[in-house]
This record gives sequence, structure tokens and C-alpha cells, in this order.
Amino acid sequence: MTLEIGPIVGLLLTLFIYSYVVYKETILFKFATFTFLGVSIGNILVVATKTIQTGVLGKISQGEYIYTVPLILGLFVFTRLTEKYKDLSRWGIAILLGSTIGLVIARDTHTHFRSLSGMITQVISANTPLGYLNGIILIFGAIAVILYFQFTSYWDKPFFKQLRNVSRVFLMIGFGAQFGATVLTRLSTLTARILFILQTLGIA
Amino acid sequence: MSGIIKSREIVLGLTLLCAIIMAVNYYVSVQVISTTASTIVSWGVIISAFSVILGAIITIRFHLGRIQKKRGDWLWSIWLIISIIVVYTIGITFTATSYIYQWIIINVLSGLSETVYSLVGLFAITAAYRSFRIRNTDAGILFAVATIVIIGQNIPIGEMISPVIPAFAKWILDYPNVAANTAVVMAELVVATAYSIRLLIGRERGA
Amino acid sequence: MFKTYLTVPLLLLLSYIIATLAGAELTKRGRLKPTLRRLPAIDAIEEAVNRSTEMGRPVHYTVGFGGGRGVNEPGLIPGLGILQNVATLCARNNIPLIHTCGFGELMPIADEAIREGAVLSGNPEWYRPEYNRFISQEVYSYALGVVNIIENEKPGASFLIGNVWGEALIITEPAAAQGIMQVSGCRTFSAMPFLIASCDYVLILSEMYNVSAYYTKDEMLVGSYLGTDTAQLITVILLILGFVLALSGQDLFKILTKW
Amino acid sequence: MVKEIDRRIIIGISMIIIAIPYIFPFPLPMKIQQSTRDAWDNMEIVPDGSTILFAIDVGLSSLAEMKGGLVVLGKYFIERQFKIVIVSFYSDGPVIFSSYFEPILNKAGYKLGEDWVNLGYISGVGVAYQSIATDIRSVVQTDYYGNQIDSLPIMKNINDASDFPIVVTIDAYNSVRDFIKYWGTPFGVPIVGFPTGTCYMVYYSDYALGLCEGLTNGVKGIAEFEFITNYPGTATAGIGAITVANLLLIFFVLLGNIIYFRDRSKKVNKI
Repeated sequence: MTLEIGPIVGLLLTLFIYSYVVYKETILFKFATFTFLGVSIGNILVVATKTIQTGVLGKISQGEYIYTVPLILGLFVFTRLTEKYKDLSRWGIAILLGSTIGLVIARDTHTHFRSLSGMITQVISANTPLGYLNGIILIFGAIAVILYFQFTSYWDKPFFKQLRNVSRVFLMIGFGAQFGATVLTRLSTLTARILFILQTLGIA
Repeated sequence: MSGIIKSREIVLGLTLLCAIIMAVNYYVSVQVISTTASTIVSWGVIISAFSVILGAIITIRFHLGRIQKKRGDWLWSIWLIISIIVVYTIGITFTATSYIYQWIIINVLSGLSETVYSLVGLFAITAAYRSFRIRNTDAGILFAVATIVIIGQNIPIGEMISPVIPAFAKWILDYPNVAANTAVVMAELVVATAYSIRLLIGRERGA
Repeated sequence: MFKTYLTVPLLLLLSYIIATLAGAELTKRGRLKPTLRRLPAIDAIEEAVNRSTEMGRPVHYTVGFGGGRGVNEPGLIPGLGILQNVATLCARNNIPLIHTCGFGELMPIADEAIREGAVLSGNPEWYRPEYNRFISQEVYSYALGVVNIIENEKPGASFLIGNVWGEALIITEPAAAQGIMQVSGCRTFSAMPFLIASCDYVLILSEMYNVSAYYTKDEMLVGSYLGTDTAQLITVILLILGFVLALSGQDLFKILTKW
Repeated sequence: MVKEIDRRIIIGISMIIIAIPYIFPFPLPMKIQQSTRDAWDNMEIVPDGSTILFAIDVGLSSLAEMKGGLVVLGKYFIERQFKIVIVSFYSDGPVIFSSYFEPILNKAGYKLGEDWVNLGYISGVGVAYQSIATDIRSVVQTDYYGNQIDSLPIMKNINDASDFPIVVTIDAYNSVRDFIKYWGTPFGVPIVGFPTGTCYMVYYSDYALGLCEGLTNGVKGIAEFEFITNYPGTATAGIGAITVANLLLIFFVLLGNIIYFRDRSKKVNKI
């Protein structure tokens, strides 16, 4: 029984959403979007509750009392909802933000170093004239694009202004490739949905 | 008491301390530091779970306010609150792995999010006709490259016409595209580092 | 103990940090006097607002949804900075501004930015709370809500600057089809091509910071950007050195790792 | 100005055209791209029966594109008898796992605790990647179903990144790049990513510069992977429609611009 209802519910909701295309914000569209928002918030809450149950309460009940500290800091996050004590929420956020920044800046420079190294390897491993040309394009393009993002005019020589035209070409090539890739993603979600409609109706 | 609560220095100091411990831990291998670092990390995981809940509560509070003042789409807000409560109750009482919860996820949540997402696909097609204009050289290069990448890499049409097209698309991806992409990441990294530093010394407007 | 293979990455990081701090400090003390580059987009923003004034239509501004990551996202801050300036321009020309919000947390912060912009223009009476509108907490219903506003209220100019992901296309498409002048910008590489394809002026990635800082004229901020520029030059020099050595068959980065 | 064709007409026509290949399928050639080949090669060199990390970092909204990838990876892992440690850094992960991936494992007779374990969702983005890389037990002590992980045989000798010969991630957010930062760069663990098309291009430079070992290009890459592993599925079936949709988009861009430039040149002539 439920097996048959499922896809039909899905199909109806799909058509409700697509009703936007036919006539803007209909009642059906609003019903579907608010249901969507409600169910997704409900789901997020279920997942987060589970994380806290197993990650904190479970550990404290096993005698690892050190975890009361993050529990309290976590509860402090909710003081954001009050006017008087909202600054307390910053304590927990400070740990989260600080550790993220610390993790990111150390790792990012190392990864950045590895990609610099990867670019040079491309030049070294070249053994044909075309390979060298490709290497030059790679290095020169990267330099041009990095210099595109100069904020102040302190180092900004007239030569850089000329270079920026070249940088834009490289940037546009990058964006063009990204455009092609993003379109693939967008269209594949669309085709999958059309397939779903066809399958539920029993055509494909 | 309220002095301690509001003290910006304590918060900044805590942020800076955590940042330094995490960064130093990456460069050295000392037992004490790595234990401290992994404790901080596990605390961070817990605190972030609470902030996820905070986000949900802020939304719920907003809609409750609308219901109270009967403003805007307040009837829809009631529906929203009802659906949150229903899903949450089912998820907690029957657990997230139960059949009924899975049914809701597969047929309602998954179906709706795929559909809403696929609207962007529809908009991409209308936008292609109505608003993607080759106004200048920049847009011209962008569309030329996009066409080559689509035909050469994303769909098998390119190789049906000539094997040169996929090879050319791959060359574009491998050299000019990688140059631009990597350089952007590097430039962004430097900007982000500066931003983090300003945040750590308390000179950036943050929320 | 210290992981020796990380010496150079560490030095690289330290050089970035020192460059930022030194740039900020020296500018504050007045030793260096850097100025920010004036990008064509700054003129474009003014032109868009002026054109809207001539047509007697409101200006629309939104900072995007950005995956719903809330107000702590770095991309949002320059977006709000530019919002404040657009509010100043609107208040000066006395035309309405519509700011659309994707999540509740943003409302008070955006409100403050608009109000401050009005004060800076010398026309604080211009401010109205209804200029700031909440749309929806879900990304695509937010985007479609913005589309409705663009199609029904027909603004003379539309800005999408801030933290933009997949919603970029939906928001810019109807405005472009109606011929509304658009200026946009974001930090997301994958949203950029759609902005370039359908907007009149685009702030490419970090250029957004440049424009935002241009308006604030905070010495310390400008100084730290001088540090950023210097740090970019360090990367460029490393690449050039590596390339020159590579031509003679040596791998600079291998040498540095062993060092 | 472009003569306004109603959005509804454009969309209606497009949907009908896209539906055609599903109703009347036609064959298309399949050429394997180098990045997909690399992804496969890197998984092939892992010995049969190894314990691997599989990260499910797609949201429900991207599932339409990535569902095929989940299925084919499941079948491939079973063929190679890999023991699978599943983790999610995105909140939809556990739900997707139990709805779409677990049935495949159950069907093949994989046993919870012996052949696979689901560590569930770990919040905190970068912090979470780091915690799993250095000490799994500091953040996870029970699996998604509440079993103590120390009681599960599969987790016996597993506690950090160096215990895994490979990481496979199916990804719609930033997972591949985060794995590079927190796993690849410090620990040298090979990373194979199955990202969406959008993310593929973002990570392509990392792949080209050797920071990650293999990548597939969205649904096209999954179709290629289905072809290599010989498990044709939804991605292969969808290629026809995707080809048509992409061509349609290019056609509309060209048409729109031709009309635009024609109208503009007419205006110029009048002046």
C-alpha cells in the first residue's frame, strides 16, 4: 500500500513546485515550499539532537565529566536569543572560530605550497616544445591572475595595468569552464526529475 | 558579573589561543599540544551541533512572531510549525532509522529538494534564451570556452564530430583553466589569511 | 618536535601574517600612504543608482543566501559594506531602497547598515523600516521571492553583492530580461560565470573587498590590504624563481622541502 | 530588446524535448576521460578486502545527480570485498545512507560491524575532518545505531587517517578540498572524489596538479565509471537526456544572441 502512495505524493509535490512556472506563487507552490522548509528543519533538528545525545550526554553518563564544559559552552550559544546575556554565546563561538582559523591557515598555506610545487613539476616533466609551451602558459597565467587582485596602488605599476587585460582572458577561460560544468549539474537534476515524472506516470 | 560576560578581551583571547594551539599543532609533534588540540576539536564539534539547533530556533521564533502578530503569511507559518513538530516527534520517538521516518525523507524531503533544485535547471534554459548576452569580449570568451567544454567534456557529441574537440577541451581545462583556478585559490588564500588576522586582533566587523 | 619538511610552508605563512600586520601598523603610523585602486565598478554602482533616480524607480539590493551559512561568512561583510554605501546614495537622491533578506539573523544587521547609510548621507529621515524585507529561510523560495519583487516592483537597478551560491542565476535572469541595470559580485567561483553572463558590471571575487574598503577609508584596513598585495608578490616571486630554476632542470620546491 | 517569448512556452518545449530520449532511447558512444580512469586505477591498486573510508557528503538536493554514483560505488565496493567505514560531514548524509546505500549492502549480505560501520554525521566542517583524521574515538564512541565502536570488529585497528589506504568521497559541497587539506596534505592518504559537475571543475586544478588522485565529472563521470566497472545504471540511462538538454541550452544561447544582435543592428541602421 505505502509503496504505491510514496511516488504519488512525490509526484504531486513536484507538480506543486512546478506550478510556479505556470503561474507564479500559487497556493500549491506555497504549500510545497513551506512543507519543504518544515520537514528540512525537522530533519536537521533530529540529526543535531542525535549528535548531542551520543556525543555529549552519552559521554558524561559514562563518567567523562570533562565534557560538561563543552555542554555548558554549547548551551551558552542559546543566550544569543536573549538581549541581556547574548554576549555569553560568543564564548562557545570563540572556540569554534579560533580553532577553525588555526586549522585553516596552517593547512591552507601547506596545500598552497603543494600546488605551487605541482605547477613547477608540470614544467620540469615537460620534454617536448609543446610541453614547455604549456608550462609557460600555466605559470604565466597564474602570475597574471594573482597580480589581478592587487587592492592598493602602492605596487601597481603601469605594466600591471596592461597585464590585467591578459589576466581577464585567463579568468574568463576559467569561468567558462566552470559555466560548462555547472550547467551539467543543473541540467542533470532537471533530467532526473523529468525521468521521475515519466516513471511515476508509467511512460518510461 | 556583567563585566565578564561582555568582556571582548576574554573572547578575543580565547579565539586567539585556540587559533595558535591549532596552528602550532600542525607544525610540531608534541604530545601535550596534540592532546589539547584534539580536545579543542572535539569540543568544537559539540558546540557546532548546538549552533545548528540555534539556527533552527531562530527560524521557528521568527515564524511564531508572525503568527502572534498575524502578519504576512502567518497561516503558512502555522503549517510550517506543525510540520516541524510532526517530523521532529516522529524522528525522536520512532528513531531516524524507522520505516515511517525514512518514508517521509524519501518521498517528501528528498522529492521536494530535488524538485526545487531542478527549478534552477529550468531557469538555466530560460536564462540561456532571455538573458545570457555576449555584451563584451569577456562574455564572448566565456561562452566560447563553455561551449567547447560542454561539447567536448560533458556530452559525447564532441567525439562524434571529431576527436580533436575533446582533446582541445582537455587542453583548455589542463592549462589555462588550471592556471586561473589555482591562482584564484592562492589569491583568495592570502586575502582570507589577512581577514583571519584582522578578526583575531579584533579589527574586523564580525557578527 | 618540529616537522622540518614544513619549514618553508611555515615561513610562507609567517610572511603573510607579518606583511598584513606590518602594512596595517605602518599605515596607521603614517609611514606608508597606500591608496586603494578605484575600480570601474564604483562608477557603475553610482551610475546604476542615478539611472534609477532618473526613472523614478526604487533600487533593489540583496546579499544572497550563500548556502544559509548565516552571518559569519566572510563574503557577507563586504556585501553589507557596499549596501551601506548604496543606502547613502539612495538617501542622497531620495529614492526608495528595497533590501531582501534570506535569513532572519540578517535582518537587524542589514537594518543597521541601511540606517547608518542614511545618517552618513545627511538625510536620516529617508530611512523606513519597510525598506528591509524578509523573504524566506529556504534558498530557492528566497530566490523566487526576490524574483517576484523584481518583476512586480520593477526596480531601476538591482544589486546582488555578497555571499551568492546557486541562487545567482534565478535572481539575475528576470532582471536581465527586463533590461534592469545590474551590478553583482561574490566570492564563489562557481556562481561567477552566471553573474558575468547576465549582469552589466561584476566584481570579480576579491574585488568586492576592494570596493567595500574603498568606501570605509579605514587606514588600518587599507594598510592590511597593502600587506595582502605584498604577500601576493611573494607568491609571484616564488613562481618566477621556480620557473627559472625549472628551465635548468632543478625543482625549487623539492629543494625547499629538503631544506 | 528581444521579442518576449513567454517563459512557459520555452520551458514546456524544453521539457518535452528532454523527455524524448527517455521514451525512445538511442545509443551514444562512451569515451572514458583521464580523470575517471585515474579514479578507477587508484581504487584498483587497493588490495581486496581493505578497510576504506567512504564519505557521503551530498545533500538531498544533489541526490538526483549523484544517486547513480552511490549505487555503482556500492556494487563496486562489494565486488572488491572492501570493508567500509562510512562517515558524513553534511547533515543529510546519514539519511541518504540508510535510504539508498544500506539496502545495497544488506542485499549483498554485508554485516554491520564486521563489513561496514556508519559513524553518522559529524558537524563542524574543518574541525570535523581534523578530528576524524587524528583520533576517531575522540569524537565518535558509538556508531549511528548506538553500538560502542570498540565492540565492532571492523574498528579494531582503525583510529586515524593513516589506517586507511584510500578515501572515497561522494561530494556536493567542499569535501574533496577539505580531505586534501586535512587528510591528503598532512597524511598523504590518496583521495578519490565523485563530485557533482560544479564541484568537479572547482577541484579540477587540484587533480591536475596532483593533489588528489582521481575525480569523476558529475553524472557524465559516473556514467563512465559505470561503464568501466560494468554496472550500467541510472547515470548511463540518463546520458541521452543530458546530451539533448545541453545541446538545447547552447542552441538557446545562440538563438537569443542572434536575435539580440539583429535587433541591435537594426536600431543602429535607423539612427
